Amino acid sequence: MTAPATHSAAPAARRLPLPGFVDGTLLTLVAAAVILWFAPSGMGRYGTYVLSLWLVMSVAVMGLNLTLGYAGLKSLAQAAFMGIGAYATALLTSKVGLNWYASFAVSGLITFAVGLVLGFPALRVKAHYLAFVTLAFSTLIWLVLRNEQWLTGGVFGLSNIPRPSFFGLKLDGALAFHRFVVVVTFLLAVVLWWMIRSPWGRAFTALRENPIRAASLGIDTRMYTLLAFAIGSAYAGFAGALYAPLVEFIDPSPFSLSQSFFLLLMVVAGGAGYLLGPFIGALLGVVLPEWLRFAGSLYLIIFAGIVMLLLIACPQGMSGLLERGWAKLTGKKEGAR
Amino acid sequence: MKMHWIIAAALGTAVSLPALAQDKVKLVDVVELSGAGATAGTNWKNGIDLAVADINAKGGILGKQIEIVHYDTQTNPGNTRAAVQRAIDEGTYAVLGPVFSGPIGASMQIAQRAEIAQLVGGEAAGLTKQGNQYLFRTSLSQTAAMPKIAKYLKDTVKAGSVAVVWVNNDFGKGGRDAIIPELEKAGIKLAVDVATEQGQADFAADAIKVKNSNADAVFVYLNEEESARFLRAAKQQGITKPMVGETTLLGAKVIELAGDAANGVKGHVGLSIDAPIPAFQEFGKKFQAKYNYVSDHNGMKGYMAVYMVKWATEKQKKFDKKGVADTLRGATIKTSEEPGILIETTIEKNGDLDRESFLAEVKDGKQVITATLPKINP
Amino acid sequence: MAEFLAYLIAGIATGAIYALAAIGFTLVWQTSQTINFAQGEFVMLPAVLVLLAIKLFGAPIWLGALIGIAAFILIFGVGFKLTVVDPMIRHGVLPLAIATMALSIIMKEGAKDGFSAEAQKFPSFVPTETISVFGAAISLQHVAIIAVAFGVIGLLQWFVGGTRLGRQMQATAQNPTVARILGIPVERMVLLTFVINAALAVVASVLISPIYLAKFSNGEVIGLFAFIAAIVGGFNQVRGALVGGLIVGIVDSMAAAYISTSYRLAVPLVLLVIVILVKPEGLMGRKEERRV
Amino acid sequence: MTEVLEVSNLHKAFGGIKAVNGVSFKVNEGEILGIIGPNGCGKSTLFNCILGQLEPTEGAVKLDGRDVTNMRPSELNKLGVSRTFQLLQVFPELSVRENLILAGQEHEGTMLSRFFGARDAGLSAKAEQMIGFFKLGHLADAKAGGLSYGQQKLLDAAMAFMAGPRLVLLDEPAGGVNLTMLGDLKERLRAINAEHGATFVVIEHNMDFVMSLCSRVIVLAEGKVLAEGTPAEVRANPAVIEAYLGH
Repeated sequence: MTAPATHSAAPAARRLPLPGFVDGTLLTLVAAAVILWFAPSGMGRYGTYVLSLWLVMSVAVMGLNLTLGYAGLKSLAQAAFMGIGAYATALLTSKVGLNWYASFAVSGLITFAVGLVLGFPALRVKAHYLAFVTLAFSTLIWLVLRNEQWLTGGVFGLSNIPRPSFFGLKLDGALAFHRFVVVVTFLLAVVLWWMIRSPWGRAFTALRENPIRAASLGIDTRMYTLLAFAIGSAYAGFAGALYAPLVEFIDPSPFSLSQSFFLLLMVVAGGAGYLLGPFIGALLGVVLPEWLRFAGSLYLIIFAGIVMLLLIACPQGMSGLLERGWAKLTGKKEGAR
Repeated sequence: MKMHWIIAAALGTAVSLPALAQDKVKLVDVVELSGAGATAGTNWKNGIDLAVADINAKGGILGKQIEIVHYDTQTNPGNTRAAVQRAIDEGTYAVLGPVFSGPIGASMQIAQRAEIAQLVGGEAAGLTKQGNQYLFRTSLSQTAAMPKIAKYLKDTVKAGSVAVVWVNNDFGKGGRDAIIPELEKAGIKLAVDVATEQGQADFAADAIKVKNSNADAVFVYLNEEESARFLRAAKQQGITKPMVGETTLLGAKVIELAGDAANGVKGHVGLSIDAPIPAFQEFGKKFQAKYNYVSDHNGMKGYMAVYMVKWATEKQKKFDKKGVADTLRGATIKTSEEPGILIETTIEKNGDLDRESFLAEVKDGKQVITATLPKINP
Repeated sequence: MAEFLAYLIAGIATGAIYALAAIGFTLVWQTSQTINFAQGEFVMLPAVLVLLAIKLFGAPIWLGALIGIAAFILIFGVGFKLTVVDPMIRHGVLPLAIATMALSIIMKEGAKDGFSAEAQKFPSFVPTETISVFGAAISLQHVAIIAVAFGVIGLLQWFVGGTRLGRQMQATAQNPTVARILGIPVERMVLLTFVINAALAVVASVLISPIYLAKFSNGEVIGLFAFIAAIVGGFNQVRGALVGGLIVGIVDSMAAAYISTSYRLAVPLVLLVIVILVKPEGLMGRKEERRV
Repeated sequence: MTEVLEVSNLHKAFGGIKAVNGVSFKVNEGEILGIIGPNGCGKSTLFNCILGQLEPTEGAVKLDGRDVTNMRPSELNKLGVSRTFQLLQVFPELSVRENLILAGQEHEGTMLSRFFGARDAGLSAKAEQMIGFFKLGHLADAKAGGLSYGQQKLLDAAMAFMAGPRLVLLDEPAGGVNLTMLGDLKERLRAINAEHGATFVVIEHNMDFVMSLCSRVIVLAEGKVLAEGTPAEVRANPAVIEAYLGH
């Protein structure tokens, strides 16, 4: 039996998503990429660096958004995964001499695989055990990065990490590399956009909203949960692969447990479960200190305070807030998810 | 389409700051004001502010007032790198800071590429071994200090074996890697090698370990607070062997925090406001008056860094960024030429310093200088 | 032997502190099914507030301690429940857990900016002498920590099991719906749990700050170890937190003694992972199974 | 007649409380079996044990003669066993259509095709049919969370049928549904049963609904089977009358 026969005369299935292929989110991504391509003109190297850093962090936050925002899992190791990606890329490009593109792929693969290995035992028990396991993992990775000096440079870090080239075109300059980051971030965002609107995305949402019901509808919750976590971790690996050549120096400190917490806060600030949320969240986390120069180190309190207020007033974060505002302005109910 | 607004806002704020005014010279200090390096960084910053106030009050450098800006690195190398880049983008005359060696290592190529002098507070041995012509220390390096410690352990303390307790960060690891070969050369046995964590609170197990090693002396190479905690834990465990340290261990902050446990601590001090040099003591009083606490060596380093820039500028008689580095390299700054340098300082070709240093001991909660060590190449 | 004993005592002393903090974890978990990521900061802050009170009002130590502790219990016992937990629990436990991360940053940075970026001395209420037991030097401070921590935990157990109020609180933690039917003032009981959590944090803070010094960043380490202790011992049991705390304290001390010091931190973490793999509900925990 | 489901000697204890205490029964292909019993008699726990949501303390569940005890719910669903829940279980953030596509997507294609393939997994037409069949046409694009209770109940049921199951376990389908919708629902269930031979097990409080829908009824009390038979037989059983009226 396939469907109730009473309505067998219904129109034939539209197998291809036709004009609906392009939606507001995709258009926003394209427009943003174009703007960011040209944005740094006249901004100086530092301004350009901050923009690039924002995008790189956005990639890590995007991954965590998949894990937390779509699949509802707390991962406390996003920064550690980013570290794995950054060290893998740094070592492969500077010590082994592999090109950046291959290193980028390897970084993603390693973090994806580690995500699977880590997630499998944890998720067998209960979803919140993932938080426990990732917490331990995060600290362990940090210790390895710090202690294994022969490989990671230990506390002294790794310097002189080369920047990639593009078909022979050197990307050593701040602007050229920024544009490269824009393109890579754009591509990664589009892949995620595609995933979220595919049946996978629907399954992720179902997992978050009601895993028990989802399982009763044949959704293999364990596999999807694991996938969400592993793909989310791979995005951290990708972010690390961009971070290393951007900063040209890495040491263990940006990959510590507190950084993982910070990334989680960025997801929530931007709006968990919104595709564009990570960009807003990372903006608050990375660029806010620039806007709050006058406040000095108070910016951390301000950032955390914003997150708390959002959680109380609007748990959907800045995206939810913007959506509400937009709905009020236009009188419409739906916003871009 | 919400992104447009955000990007526009980002553009608006990130655009470079206005060019500096004509009658001012801009100095940017990139320093650890938060994170693990906050104690050292805050001292460094205050030292700089004190020097800038002094100089501006006396008419500035070549008639120009100094405009000082501090950027917090959060003790994060990536941020440090960005901040140094920013300082250079904003047209700083020279880069001051940072203090921690890891962030220095991460950021020094940027100043080098821009051919701008960077005056740092770091002591790690490796920094000046990379042929960077624009990096200058403001204190002795670990390579210069550790042989003095080893000699002191051997000749004065007469230790046959030493326990080494170090903090597992760039500062501690660098010091540990520098002292161990020196101990070997001096024929002193390494009784036990204890790594501790930055920010570690509980040192009981480490103290027991040191006690059980039965070493003749303990070399403690930790940051300020950890030093104090270790001294307290050592006292709790009844360790009676001499505690020997380098500058930090004998610093004002450690003495304050460790209380009784600091008494009897001895070692080598690069810079100290308690040294029998009037200029040092004078500085200490000024600092105390302004900030209401006792400066450690980092405060002195920051103070001297500004005066190094001033001296070089007045020496070349113009504001030439590249010239600052060229003038400083290989120079000896005498207190008669520039009283603000506090003590005669020779800058070697690689950016290392050579100056007199001291042996000291903590007695009744005060640092007492017991001997003055001459320059290595007088 | 003397050597082992010394490590053991040191481990039990730190373990007792971790246990105090870990009990707070389990209390908050039982009443709101959430992980309080600010638990370490809860232990850090009372000492800072005490010092702040002394500094601001020029008060003598005992008065400063009183003001600081009262302020802490009011703000982070009652206030935390009313202004953070209550409005957020409506949105589910995930936002609340994340809110506690934000709270931990606010507490930490607040202590730094509002008080001091540097460590400060904290007065000890116990002499800093050492006594010798079987050749091992044992500090009176450690003895006091162990005694007070165990005393407080015993008191708590007696309160929960032996008094009417305590049993009501326990019933609320186990099943608020049933408790409400039985006429227990559930809201007040939950509030009481948070006040007890804050009080335990105060005890831990006052005990350790003379040794650890009062510093804004102290919560990071304590929070991490208390977290490990709670998981190892069992998240849903007070005695689980006690056992977990002691195990983690001893394991940490022994790791420093007999395993590489640079991987010392890894040992409790590996223990944590093993417990999760083998007995996920914790050594003393009971299995949680919910009806669908 | 062939047996689709066989439950033998199923036990489930929560601590000391025995919620299900040795229940055995069989479900024949194409029948509509009702399970009734007073509150707390273990009906929902029984369902949850059969469907792998809870681990039975003892006993076995067989589907088409194959042992499926403790099989994970999603795998059981792939074998053609579908269910609804006592409490409403739709996905409030998804539209009605999306809810239905979700309910069917795991039965189409592979993991890869669900990533690279069509967004609707080729299920738009079928979802459309379901929407029409359950008279939700005007609400296809509304968020499920915004529907009325009765409409959500219909959607909930529609989701259970989306993948064309051969065995459906319905947990109180009539609970909280108004009379008109109740009639609709009953008619829909009958239609699916008659036209596709789908087998039903229905837990229900509403006696009229059960008695008029089911061909056979099992009465549970205190975790055990109290009586079994046609609606008429059960209604006449003194033990049942005792259980329902005696308390």
